[in-house]
Amino acid sequence: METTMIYYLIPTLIMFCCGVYGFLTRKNMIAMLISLELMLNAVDINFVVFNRYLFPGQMEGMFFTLFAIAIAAAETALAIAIIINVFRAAKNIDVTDLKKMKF
Amino acid sequence: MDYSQFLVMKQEIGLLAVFLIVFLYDTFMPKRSLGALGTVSSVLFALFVAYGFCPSVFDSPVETAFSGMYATSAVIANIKTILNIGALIVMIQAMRWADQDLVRIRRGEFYELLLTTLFGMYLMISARHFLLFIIGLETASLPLAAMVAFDKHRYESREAAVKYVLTAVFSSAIFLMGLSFVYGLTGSLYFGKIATALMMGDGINALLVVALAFVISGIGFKLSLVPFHLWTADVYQGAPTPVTSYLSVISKGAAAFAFLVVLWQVFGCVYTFAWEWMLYALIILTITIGNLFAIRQRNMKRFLAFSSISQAGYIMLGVIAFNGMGMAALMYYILVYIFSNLAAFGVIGAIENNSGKVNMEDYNGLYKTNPRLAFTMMLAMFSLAGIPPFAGFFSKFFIFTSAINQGSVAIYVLVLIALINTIVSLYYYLLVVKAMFISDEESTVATFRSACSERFALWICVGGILLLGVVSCIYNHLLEISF
Amino acid sequence: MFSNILIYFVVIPLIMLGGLALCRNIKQIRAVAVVGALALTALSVWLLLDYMQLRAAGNTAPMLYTDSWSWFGPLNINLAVGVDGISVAMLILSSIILLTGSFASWKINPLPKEFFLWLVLLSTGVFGFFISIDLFTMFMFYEVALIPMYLLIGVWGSGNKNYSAMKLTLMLMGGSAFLMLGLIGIYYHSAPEGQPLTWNLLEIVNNASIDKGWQYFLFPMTFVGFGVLGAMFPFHTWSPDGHASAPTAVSMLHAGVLMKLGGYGCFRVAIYLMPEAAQDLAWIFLILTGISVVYGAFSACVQTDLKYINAYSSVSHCGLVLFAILMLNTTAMTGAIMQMLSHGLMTALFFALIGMIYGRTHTRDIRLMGGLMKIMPFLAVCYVIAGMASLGLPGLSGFVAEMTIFVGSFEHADMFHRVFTIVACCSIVITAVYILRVVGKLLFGPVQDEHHLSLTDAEWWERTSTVTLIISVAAIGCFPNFFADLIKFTFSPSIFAVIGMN
Amino acid sequence: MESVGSIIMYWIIALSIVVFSVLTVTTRKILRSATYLLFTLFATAALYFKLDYEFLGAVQIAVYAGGIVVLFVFSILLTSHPGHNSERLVSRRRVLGLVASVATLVIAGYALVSRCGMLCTKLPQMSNPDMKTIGTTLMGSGDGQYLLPFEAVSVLLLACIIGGVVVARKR
Amino acid sequence: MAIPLCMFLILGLLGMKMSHKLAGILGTAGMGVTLVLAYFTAFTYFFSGSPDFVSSEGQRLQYIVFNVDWLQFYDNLVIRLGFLLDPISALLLVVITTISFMVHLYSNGYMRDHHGVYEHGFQRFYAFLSLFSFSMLGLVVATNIFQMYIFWELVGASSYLLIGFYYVKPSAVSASKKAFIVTRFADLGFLIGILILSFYTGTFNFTDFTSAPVADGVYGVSLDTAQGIKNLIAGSEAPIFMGASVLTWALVLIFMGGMGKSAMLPLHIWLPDAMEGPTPVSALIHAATMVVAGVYLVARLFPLYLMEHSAMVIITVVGAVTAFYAAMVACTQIDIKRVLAFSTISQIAFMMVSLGVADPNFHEGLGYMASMFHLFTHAMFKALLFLGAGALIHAIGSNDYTEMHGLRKYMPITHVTFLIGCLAIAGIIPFSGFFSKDEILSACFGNSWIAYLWMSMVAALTAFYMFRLYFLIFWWKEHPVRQGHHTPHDQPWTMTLPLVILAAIATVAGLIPFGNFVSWNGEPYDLFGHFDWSIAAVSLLVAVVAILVAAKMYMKENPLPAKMKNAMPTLWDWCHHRFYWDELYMFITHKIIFNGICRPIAWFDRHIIDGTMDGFAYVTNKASYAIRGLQSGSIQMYVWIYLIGALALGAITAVCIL
Repeated sequence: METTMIYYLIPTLIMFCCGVYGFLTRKNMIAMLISLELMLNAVDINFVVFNRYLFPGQMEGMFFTLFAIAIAAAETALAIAIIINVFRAAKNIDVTDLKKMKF
Repeated sequence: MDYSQFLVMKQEIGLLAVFLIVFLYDTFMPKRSLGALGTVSSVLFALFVAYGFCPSVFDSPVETAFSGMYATSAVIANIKTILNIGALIVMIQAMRWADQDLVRIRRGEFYELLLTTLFGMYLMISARHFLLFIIGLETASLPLAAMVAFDKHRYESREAAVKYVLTAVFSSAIFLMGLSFVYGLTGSLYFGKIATALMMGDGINALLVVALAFVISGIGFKLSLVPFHLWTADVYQGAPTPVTSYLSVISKGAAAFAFLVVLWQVFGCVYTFAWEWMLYALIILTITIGNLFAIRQRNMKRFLAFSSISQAGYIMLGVIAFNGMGMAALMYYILVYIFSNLAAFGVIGAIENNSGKVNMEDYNGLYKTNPRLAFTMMLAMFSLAGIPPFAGFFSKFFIFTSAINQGSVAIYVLVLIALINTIVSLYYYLLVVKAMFISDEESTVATFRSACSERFALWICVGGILLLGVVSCIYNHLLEISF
Repeated sequence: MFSNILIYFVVIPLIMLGGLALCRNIKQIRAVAVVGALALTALSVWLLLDYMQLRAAGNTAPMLYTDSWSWFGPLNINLAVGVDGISVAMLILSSIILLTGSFASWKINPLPKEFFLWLVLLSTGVFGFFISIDLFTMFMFYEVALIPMYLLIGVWGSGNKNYSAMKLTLMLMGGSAFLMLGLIGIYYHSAPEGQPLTWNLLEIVNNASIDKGWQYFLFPMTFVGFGVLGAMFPFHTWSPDGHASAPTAVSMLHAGVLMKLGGYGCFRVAIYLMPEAAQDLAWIFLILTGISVVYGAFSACVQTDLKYINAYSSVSHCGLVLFAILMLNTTAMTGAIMQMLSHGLMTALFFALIGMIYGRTHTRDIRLMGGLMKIMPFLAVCYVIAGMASLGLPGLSGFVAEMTIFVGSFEHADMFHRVFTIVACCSIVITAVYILRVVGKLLFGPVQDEHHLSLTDAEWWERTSTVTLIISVAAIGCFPNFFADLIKFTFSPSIFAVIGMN
Repeated sequence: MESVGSIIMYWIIALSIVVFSVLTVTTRKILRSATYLLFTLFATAALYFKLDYEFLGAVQIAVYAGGIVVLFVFSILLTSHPGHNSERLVSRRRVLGLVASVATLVIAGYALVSRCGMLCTKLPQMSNPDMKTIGTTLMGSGDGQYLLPFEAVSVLLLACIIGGVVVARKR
Repeated sequence: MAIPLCMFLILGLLGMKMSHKLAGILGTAGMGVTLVLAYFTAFTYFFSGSPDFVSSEGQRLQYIVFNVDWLQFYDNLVIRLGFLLDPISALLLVVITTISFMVHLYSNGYMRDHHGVYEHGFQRFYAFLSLFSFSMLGLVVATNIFQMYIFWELVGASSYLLIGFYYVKPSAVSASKKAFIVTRFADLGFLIGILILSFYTGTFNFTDFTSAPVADGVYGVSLDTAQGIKNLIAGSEAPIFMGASVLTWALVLIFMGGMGKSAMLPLHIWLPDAMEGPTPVSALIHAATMVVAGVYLVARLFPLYLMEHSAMVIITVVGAVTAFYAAMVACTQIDIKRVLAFSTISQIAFMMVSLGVADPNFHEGLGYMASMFHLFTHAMFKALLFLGAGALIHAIGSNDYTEMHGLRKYMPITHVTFLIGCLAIAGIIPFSGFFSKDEILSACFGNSWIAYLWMSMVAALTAFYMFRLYFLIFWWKEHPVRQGHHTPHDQPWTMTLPLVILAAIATVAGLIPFGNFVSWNGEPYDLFGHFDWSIAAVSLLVAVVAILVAAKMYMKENPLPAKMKNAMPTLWDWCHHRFYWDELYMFITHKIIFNGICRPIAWFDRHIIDGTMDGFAYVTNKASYAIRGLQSGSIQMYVWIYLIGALALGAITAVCIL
């Protein structure tokens, strides 16, 4: 058996979809963030896989992933800060409570 | 290593310099001198804006740096200057708000974050490489989440921040997914190389279309195109008014231009195959749904949020035009939109700061108590609705003209739909005018004198609304430098 | 730029705006308004005389006093001005109505300053529209003229003013949405391939490069766009409500001048630029306008509000204008323009009188009034004269215009045109019915309301206003050939040669 | 033809990625969810190693697993009360989530599959990028070098720090 | 002619400031001057023998005094205002100015109460009278049909103003309205007729119209100025519309205008109501001048009508039916002015019939001449009757003859003049009516015996109802002097003088050799040479019998009339209610036009058209409300929509493109 590219892409895609699913279904905001991490991670893998399989002569995908990891870290940090801010006021981080503004 | 390449990035460096000075001033100056922080940063920034009119920047030649990762030209320099002007007005308008007791402690950060997000927008505009573009995009949006959360004592601010940050991160995930497909298809992240690869490649395919849809959705999120707009209203309503105005004009303007650059430079060769039709759908949806929602709004900020959504649809007409006129019209539209919308937000902010009222009912009879504010608001509304002789008319007319220049029958239909939508938009803009001028009820907002800074900012806006259209050289200049 | 006389039609209102902004009390405001309006009237009369002189001297250019200053150069947008007989006539009409309107709103309350500001802004748009020959500036002025209506009706109106003002504004703006598309479309087909595009009417006519397919698309756009303002069926419903709610001077200006913008535009843009489509598609619009002529008249018969009656009568009369324009021949078109003049003046007179009566009795319901002839003879006599003008009494303007239209329309020998002409003719009977109904109920008969007995007759400013209008109406009615010649030149040789008709 | 070891290695990685991802989003305990995320990230790092990107794998472990997950755990501990950490999912929401994710899977999957020629690429030969190359690429200003993003991302991080501080601090 | 206009303007504008007396004198004096001028003009025209007026063969020509362009439609289609002199216009000039002057004079007395106090609006009254005279003169001297139309309208309007003179009285207001609208409706036909005619001929000028058929030579007369109009009108390529030639349509439509003005059935209903106006007005407008405009119109275009036999038949039939109808109705009315009004209708119908039966081959167009002659005599005696009636009304204060009776002793002058009027209209030799009516009957006889019998019957009826009226007013029983009511007496000289003058004219006018002046083609016509004594004798006999019957019934108070009434209740009822024409019209206007058309249209406009426009707004609002669920406030829904949106965007585009 040859592990062609598709073998890597399918699990990645599943991972991405799991992230989507989690993001859409979890009530806990941190859980939603965790799901987001899954999605970002899946994207990273995609880049790496494409780079490795299709364009082995360069490192754009790899470096993109590198920076994406940094960006993901920054995003997470900021999001957690905001969530904690909410938690302080409401003692609760249930996302379903945050729907006062609508229509 | 050739670090002299950084010198090409005059504006970015200037902006960072301002940022650093403000940062250092905020951090190290004694507490009692911090009262002048707003003034200091505004003055500094004003100087920086003025720098944008230096010939070397204003007529900046086409230059690239870092092997084409970064580009600048007269157009880019000018759009940055346009954004600067808007940011300056926002800064001036924000002074009063930033001096409030509950915000004062964080006002330094407000200015710092504002400047860094502006830096992010610069990167978005100048980037010719998707990595840089992503970094710019994130720099432009993540700190904004913190700014949205600035009014910690207000529940709405918190809710808005959560909504903003979560959707922003989600959208960037989608965007990145799209990018990864693009990378897989073309093997590069340089705009130029992608374009070449697409041209060389076997044309259009499903993967490219899906990738394109993801990319458009990512930037469409910033532009709040329907259906990627749902965060907009809640965030605008919840955020502090200066942040809302910043979000609605500067952030949107930058995103619009970046969108144009990405679509034209990267995906230009698949215009008719792919994104033309996507944009048709998006524009119609954006304008229509934005308008439909705006009709019912009672909260002024939320109302302007939906209005700005539909305005984004009009801005997109410049993108779909896919010609130099479109670019000029888009820039001009952004410029006019900055002045009009900031005038509206300036009035809202002034009233909110004074009486805490943001609902349309509170504007009833405003003309009797605060005629000047009401008048300014009316000008803003007329300009947004595209009524001559105010600037909004010209910008709308030009953007329609540029779109029709594209020439297909479909574009006529699109423009007709957009035009019919202007009637709906006129309706709700007139609702505000009606509340202020016609409504017989006693005003709940007492007569007051707004702060110097607010008045100054409003005067600038009014001047812009009145003059930008009639003084033709501005548009002519923009058209000249557009390609 | 300031050597051209036409530019002063815009400059004077702008100066008035500035002056009004500085005014401190009602007297100054009146002074500024009246002096400005007088200046405009004088200017337009002078223009008329000069124009006649130039024509008499054998100047046969389609437009006189043409001038063009580059504005948005890269888009070929210029500030181009020029007039022909029609525009001159319209300018005179506008200035007279502005003048009389100023008099009629002598005692406007509240916020007189704002009222006059908006009024003058409106007239700026009107004057600008009539002097422009550049489609862009034309359209700009057109919209400038529309939007002050909203506030004028909304703030100073009466009755269901919010609704009416909104409806009026939205419907008119709806029309201008179509119009804008049409104009931009014309622009992109204004010159043959390879030559620079232009917004200039005259150049577009000379280029004649809009091909037929595009004309079929653009003609309805522009015609409907302007037609909405011309109260074309079925887009007329803003008119009754709008007029009923508007304050006196606004009704006057709106019915007297603004609705003329529609007819003028229909001719100047839709037909002038796209004659072939006009010829082929005229039948559609003939049906619509023919309907509006009769339909408006019938509707007017059963209204009880004075302003509604007049509004529907305006629908009918303005329908006749468009109807005649669509007949596409010299006589009918001349008649159309004369009808515009005539309708403008007499409708303004009507609305002025209604405003004055309403100001006294505080009702516009004809069932609640009666015998006003005894109470306020001056106003009543003026009303009768206006009514007579409206129902086409010879010697007053209505007759001349209608007859010219009918004779012109009858030139078409086919069944379709004939039938519609006769249908339109029927409107003169119906007009008589509703006018006499009003006159009978309102002015004659016994006094209905005892309180009315204590009311006074017209004040001097009201007399000035009405007498000016009556004199103008009678002038057209008695010396029609003067006006017909003024107008006819536009239609006679050049246009029809260019657009290949007759 | 790859070695059997490498294939087995692949299957272990792939299965753990899939399984742990699913577990991450389906488990009802939030702390467990974080733990499964950690495993997923480890598996990802392993995948990087397998694809010869050792540096990237190391960064993945250090930053993601070491930094972010710890951040998650802290914040979970900060925000959740004992015994209150399980949540019941509403079925409607679950359906919506499933629809969205399956739709994503189908559409993105179809898009990928439509390029099957590309997908069946075999693993080409590549020399591991050494640290020097990575260093120059990161700090160079030439084609395919990343000095500018590197500088830019520093601004981003600074801004995020400022933002985070502003939001998170008590006053 | 300009004088009345000036008077109108002066009186209208300055009247308020002027004393009543001055206004009256000014108006009368102005009219007097006009009268003199008109007489001079007519005299010159008829007797000077200048070649402008009379051709070498003694034929009277049409002479255009002046003609200015008023409004130009096309190069050759021009409305001109001018002054056309020919026999009939000269005749009408005389008639109008005479009557008008009499009425002006008379009104000086009439428009005051018994104490000499002027009525409210006295100046206005004179202003309107002057306006009317001006318009009427303009009408008769019109050089082209459009000028005629213009003044036609003006006449209508001034008639409207005069009928509605007592504007406080609702009945007067509605009568004036009715008059205007009915005639307006007729004018619509007139206008369309003009349009048709002018379109096919390319001209408005009467001279062009009238010379064309003559040029044809059919009737043995030819003019040099043969024009191509003929071909356009009735040439072989003459267009046909709905089975009739265009010319027929045009002429019938124009005749419709005449029907309206001359109150022919079925457009007659306004005339009886028009009696709401002051009596001098009725005399001037609704008896002598305006109502004959229709006859005048037909006479003007007579050569054209000659060419269309069917149009002539229509005229005859309409005239005959109207004459009979009006005579029947007149027998049963109790309001003296209404009786006179119906008698007017009947007499005008006589003229119409006369025109309709005129045939150049019989007595060289006797009917035409007879019609004009009758027009002239009728104007005189009918004005006399009206003015007399006015004097009675002024004296009694009521229109109703049941309040009069037996006045012969109190008002001798009025009595005698009224009697002369009655004799004239009844056609008793030697009063003027005898001659003119006899001519008409002769003409009818020449056409067909049915017409002759029919018209003779009408003539008998005429005599009957006139004398019924006369006896009821002046005889029947003694005048009941009621309490607080002063004795009726003759009126001041301003009122009696016109009566006397008119009576004199009515007596002798029949002896004028009328044919010398007026004939259809301008050639002198020997009236007495064609006088048919047998017919005259028959008609005289008929009239005398009718008078005797009337005398029998009404001379003394007796139950005969009541018996008659009871004998034929239905007929009487129908006659009394004017055959329910008014009710029919009320039904049509109110039920059908107002309730059946106007209201539905107004409703349609408000609810359907406007409703559609409002509906757009409503739908927009509803849509806005309906989609608000999108903005549910939940982040996850937002994101879900976002994702689905992005996917759909990609998927749909992919599906569409690939």
